[in-house]
Amino acid sequence: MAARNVAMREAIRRALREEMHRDENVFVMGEEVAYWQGTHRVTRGFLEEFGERRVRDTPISEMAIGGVAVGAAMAGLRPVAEFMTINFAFLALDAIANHAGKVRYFFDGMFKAPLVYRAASGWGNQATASHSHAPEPIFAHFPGLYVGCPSNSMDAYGMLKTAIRDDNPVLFTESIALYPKPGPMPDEGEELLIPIGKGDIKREGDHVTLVAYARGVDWALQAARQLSKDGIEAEVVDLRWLRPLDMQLVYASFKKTNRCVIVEESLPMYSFGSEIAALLQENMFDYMDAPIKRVAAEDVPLPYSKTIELLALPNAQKVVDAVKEIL
Amino acid sequence: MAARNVAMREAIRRALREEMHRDENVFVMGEEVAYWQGTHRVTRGFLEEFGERRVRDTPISEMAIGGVAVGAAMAGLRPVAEFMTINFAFLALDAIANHAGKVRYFFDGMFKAPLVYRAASGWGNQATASHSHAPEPIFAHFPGLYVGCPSNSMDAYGMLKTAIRDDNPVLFTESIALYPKPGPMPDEGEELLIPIGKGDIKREGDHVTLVAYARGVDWALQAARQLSKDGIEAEVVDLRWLRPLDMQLVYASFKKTNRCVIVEESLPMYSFGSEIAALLQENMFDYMDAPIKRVAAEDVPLPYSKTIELLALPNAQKVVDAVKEIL
Amino acid sequence: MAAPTKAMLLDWYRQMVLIREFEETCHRLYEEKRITGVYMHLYSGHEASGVGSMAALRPSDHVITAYRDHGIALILGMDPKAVMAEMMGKKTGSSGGKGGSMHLASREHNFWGGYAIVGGHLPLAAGIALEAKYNDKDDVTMTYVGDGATNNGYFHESLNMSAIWDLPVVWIIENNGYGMGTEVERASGQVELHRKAEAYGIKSFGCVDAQNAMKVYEVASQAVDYARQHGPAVIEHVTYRYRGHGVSDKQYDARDDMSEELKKWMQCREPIKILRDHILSAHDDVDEVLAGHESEAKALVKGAVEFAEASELPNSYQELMRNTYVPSDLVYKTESSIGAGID
Amino acid sequence: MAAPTKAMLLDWYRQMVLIREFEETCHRLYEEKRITGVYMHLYSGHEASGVGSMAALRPSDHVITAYRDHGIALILGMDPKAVMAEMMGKKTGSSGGKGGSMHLASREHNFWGGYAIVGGHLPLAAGIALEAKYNDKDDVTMTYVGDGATNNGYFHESLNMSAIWDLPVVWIIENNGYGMGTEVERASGQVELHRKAEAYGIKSFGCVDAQNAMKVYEVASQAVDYARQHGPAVIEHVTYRYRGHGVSDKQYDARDDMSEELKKWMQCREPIKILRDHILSAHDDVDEVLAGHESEAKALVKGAVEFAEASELPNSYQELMRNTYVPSDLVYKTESSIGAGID
Ligand SMILES: Cc1ncc(C[n+]2csc(CCOP(=O)(O)OP(=O)(O)O)c2C)c(N)n1
Ligand SMILES: Cc1ncc(C[n+]2csc(CCOP(=O)(O)OP(=O)(O)O)c2C)c(N)n1
Ligand SMILES: [Mg+2]
Ligand SMILES: [Mg+2]
Repeated sequence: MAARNVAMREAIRRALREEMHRDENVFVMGEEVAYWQGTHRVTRGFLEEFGERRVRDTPISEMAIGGVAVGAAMAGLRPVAEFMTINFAFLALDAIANHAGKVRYFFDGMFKAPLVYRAASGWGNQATASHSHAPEPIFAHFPGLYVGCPSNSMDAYGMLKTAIRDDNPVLFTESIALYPKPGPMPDEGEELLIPIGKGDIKREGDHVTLVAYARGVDWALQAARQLSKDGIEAEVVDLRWLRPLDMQLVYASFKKTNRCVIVEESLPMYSFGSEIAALLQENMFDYMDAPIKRVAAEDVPLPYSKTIELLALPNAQKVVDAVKEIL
Repeated sequence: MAARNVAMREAIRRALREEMHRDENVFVMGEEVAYWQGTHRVTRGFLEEFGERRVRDTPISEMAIGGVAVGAAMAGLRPVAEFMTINFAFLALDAIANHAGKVRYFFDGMFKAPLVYRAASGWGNQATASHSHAPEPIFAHFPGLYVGCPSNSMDAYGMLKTAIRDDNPVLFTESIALYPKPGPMPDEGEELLIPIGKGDIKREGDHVTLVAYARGVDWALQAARQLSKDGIEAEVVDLRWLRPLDMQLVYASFKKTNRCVIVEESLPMYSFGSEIAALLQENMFDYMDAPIKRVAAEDVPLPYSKTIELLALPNAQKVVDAVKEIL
Repeated sequence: MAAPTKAMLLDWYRQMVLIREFEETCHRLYEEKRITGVYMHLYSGHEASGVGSMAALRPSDHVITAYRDHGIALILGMDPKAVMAEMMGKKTGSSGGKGGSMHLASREHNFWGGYAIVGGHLPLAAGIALEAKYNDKDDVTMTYVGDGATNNGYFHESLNMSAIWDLPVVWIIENNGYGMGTEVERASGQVELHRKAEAYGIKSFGCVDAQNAMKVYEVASQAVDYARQHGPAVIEHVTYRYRGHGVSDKQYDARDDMSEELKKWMQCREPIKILRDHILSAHDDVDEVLAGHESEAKALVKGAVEFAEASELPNSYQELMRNTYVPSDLVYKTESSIGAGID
Repeated sequence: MAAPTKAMLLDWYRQMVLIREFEETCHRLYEEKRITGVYMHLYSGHEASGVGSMAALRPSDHVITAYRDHGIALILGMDPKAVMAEMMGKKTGSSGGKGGSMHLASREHNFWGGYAIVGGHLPLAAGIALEAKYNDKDDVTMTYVGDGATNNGYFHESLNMSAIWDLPVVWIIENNGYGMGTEVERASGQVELHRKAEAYGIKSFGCVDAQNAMKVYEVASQAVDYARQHGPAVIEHVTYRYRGHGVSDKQYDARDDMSEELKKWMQCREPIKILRDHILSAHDDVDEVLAGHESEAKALVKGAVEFAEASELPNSYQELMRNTYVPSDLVYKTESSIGAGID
């Protein structure tokens, strides 16, 4: 696979485009996805290429976006429904968790809902409290859904393609901060499908395991480079999917390192770090040489002012500090 | 305090009634709270006693119930807004987490939102998948809110009174299964205020700590009685509040027992058990003699059929089994 | 639209007596604790609303509703055995015992289900209609929604979406006067519910006496034609629930004012009697058929109860977990995977 | 309602030029990266909508809006210094730098804030009005809501709630033709937005040319009177946004059709010019006052920028965490408490 500098936003666009060409039933809906070319420019050019039938602007109606996708999917289409940002998906929690994730179960398998919800997630742009969430773990609480959260272009590409092809409903979040990040991609014509629920080792190391997803992976990798200068080699596990969780990968790494720091962009309580730490101590107790640490956002609604917003965010230094506490 | 057999539903009613008598600004709103006398009969008699002004039926409009309470509270009232069941509060996640919990922060303290959301929570009555949640941890993820979940009449009484008097927004969930459960109460005329964020030891023991809340406390206590027959004395910590968490109480108990099982009614992932286990291993590493175990519902939407619904639910036996695994 | 033929009318009668027998039996079984649970909402009193309106559909059209779904299921031709087994949570139930009273459905009959969250099925209806539109089919999605549900955000967003996308949905507001214990007047600023269509620029077919199957059929036929050709339509069905909100609701007979009201509806606007009287006045030689339908209904429901009671309950962990997810080769699982369901 | 006096008209002019100067300055500062962030939505073009309608209020009335809130704040009398400091996230900002452009508010002026979630402030408006009703005050809650927001569930549920509870709210739909990039016609089944009132049985005061402050004032006065005495009212304000959806939106000048449209609005329906022409034609001896307001606006905004830029940024952990919660004696905290905030 040829390395090219493709921004994650472009990688997602390519995955979507290819899947729309592959399968006539795949279509895109959401606020400003068509004429405005997508708030985050992911669907740029789609309206022109695929037309109004398959690239559908919606009103500011998140409950309906969530639920229309379910009905359309049950009836045979494969909607890719975009929430402009995941904050607005709070309004669709019922449609997502209680309908998309349950129509199959209600009727014991009579229907399926092969759909993807895409949503831009994360914070750091002075978007203020109501617009600054990375709540993937909240949605991943609910069985019936899968939740994918890529950390780079290649993964975003391969994961989204799989998500669209799979017959289960998938919530697919895209870190806003990662949209412009360049990364390698398969050549045009080459295809990549990354299985749902498969994590990935982003860096090998023997001294400590850093478990992360999405934007957290960047902080973990930065921290790993910094730690390496002090002779500490961190292994970075990118779980990629919050549901299902590829714990085998984490356990294997932990058996080697016996130490772990979990990195996430989300709020700290009842979150990603909570679950991973709980699983590790439960299943890897005999391998634990130190407490497992968590680096997450501060437990606060996010402010506007850049200075204090930065204080609230996780970063590589916080990861380094956490690692040093347990070495 | 005189012991009397008062059902938790009556205890909650008494707390609400007393607070409404104490403060003219306290009022009740929600679906069927007035003429129908409350779906769970908590507000029985209120319409007659307090009239339509202070006991307000609403349409089936959860977003508005969530948000009207915020505005009314900001303007000086003290709403107690009822969600008929917490499942319907999914529709109000934005109003609850993004508005009630943030209006103070947005404006750096200019406003406050002294309100209580009450919601019946839990499962076990063949209510089926969309009506079978105990998602308190999901709501407690968000800073700006407090979350209280009583396990018995006395606590429900004292906690709700505090929740109403406090100037912060509180989500107060009431386990449906506990509504009829009788328990002691303060005498009429005596008052009890249980501080927000204060847990309680429900049973003392030296061998293992059982951490629970709400309905989980009953399973923990039943398990403790069963274990006691085998000479195993479990300490039962009822956290009572999911935000803030009274971890001092848990740590103190754990220092003594060095073993812990966490019991909850909720789904297992990204949940209560995750957070408590993560905190324990992080802060009590040196005291851990065994992995911390979690007992929660199975990771599945809940079915209608009673037989399999029971398989999905936690129970005392599952707690006993978990304890025996780590002793 | 042609007037309903004799054969149609007789078949409506068959459907209506079957529903009534089924619902009253459910009520009795619940009282006897042979059906358990907390939620079961009966269609007694509503029969003409469903029967008359679905008579305007063709088999390829779609139907979706809320939790008051037994009648809809039976009208569409679902086997009373499978429906009754579902009430009892049996393996042989139409949803394998997973859904119960509120979640009946049948793929074969294009019945997309009963749903329990008020308003939650409305965007699903729009989505189902979107598939038809997307694939250039002219099938209509008939959607039932309660008066109380019209005050929910789902209603607003779904109807608006259907309007701007010209989706072939017939939105039937079943106005039975109450959302649980709340009268329409106390819940909705607009009490003429069909006029809510105005907020979406949707064509309204007004308000129909839905105790009269003939009237229901007439208006529904127009609305279905319209939806097939142009886009969404709204109809308000004025009806009444005979058994209160649900089986665990004891208020309907506890509250005197409601009892009086109920008596009036049963005496003056009983849908089965209205249909029967119409048949008798318009057609000859029907007594035997009518009687036949009545006894057939009894036999069918009796057989359904026997079948259901003789059926097995699901009781394995595998049965509990099954169908949380669609089994898929695209999902990677190991022993240590968490949150992946079981196949 | 009496016609606006000369003094009123001149004061409106003062308000409108101040807003315009403030907004265009914000735009420039953003381009120069002296204001940062992603969200800032300007009121340029909308001035007469806010000025004319709030002129119908008395000080004890309430105001609430969405994120397009700078103009509302200035009309209500908030200090441009504190508002500009908020844009820059400074400690001296009206929300201490926590809220930014989208979250202005002033308790002193009964301005309950700008809110960022579309429709999220609408039930808050109903709640504020409920307090007035509850305590037998006849204060009105003036609520601004965009055309795009009328398609959201919050709109539906909030307006209905205001109707059944007879809440004194004036719902002003500021129809500027777009919700971000979506024209009203592509987002709403009902394009005459005031007619949405029909779905709630709410009195509509129709559609107003909101580039004309005099017309706005006239209708708003009637609606405010009505709301004070009877309950909710709806008005549709037809207006236009000069600076696109928000500062990070470059489409408004990138899209030719929008540019043409914009030019037409600016040439033919410029609210400041319409007011100015009206004043000049109706009153004598005004040139000096008008010129004075213009130069005063410039000076005020310049002073505000200087003040804001000279102010300090919050930068401590304590400042970050403060006001997550109200400090309270009823909350039990120890060193080990988790999720309790800091006081
Ligand atoms: C979102 C939501 N809120 C509340 C409920 C509880 N609930 C179930 S049915 C119902 C009344 C619905 O009334 P209506 O829409 O008129 O339908 P009907 O029962 O009369 O057929 C309520 C409040 C629910 N299931 N979902
Ligand atoms: C619930 C929600 N969905 C989407 C958004 C993103 N968004 C912000 S403003 C806006 C357009 C709103 O348009 P309108 O109501 O007409 O107000 P205007 O900006 O024209 O004043 C959108 C879609 C949001 N903030 N909240
Ligand atoms: Mg009804
Ligand atoms: Mg607009």
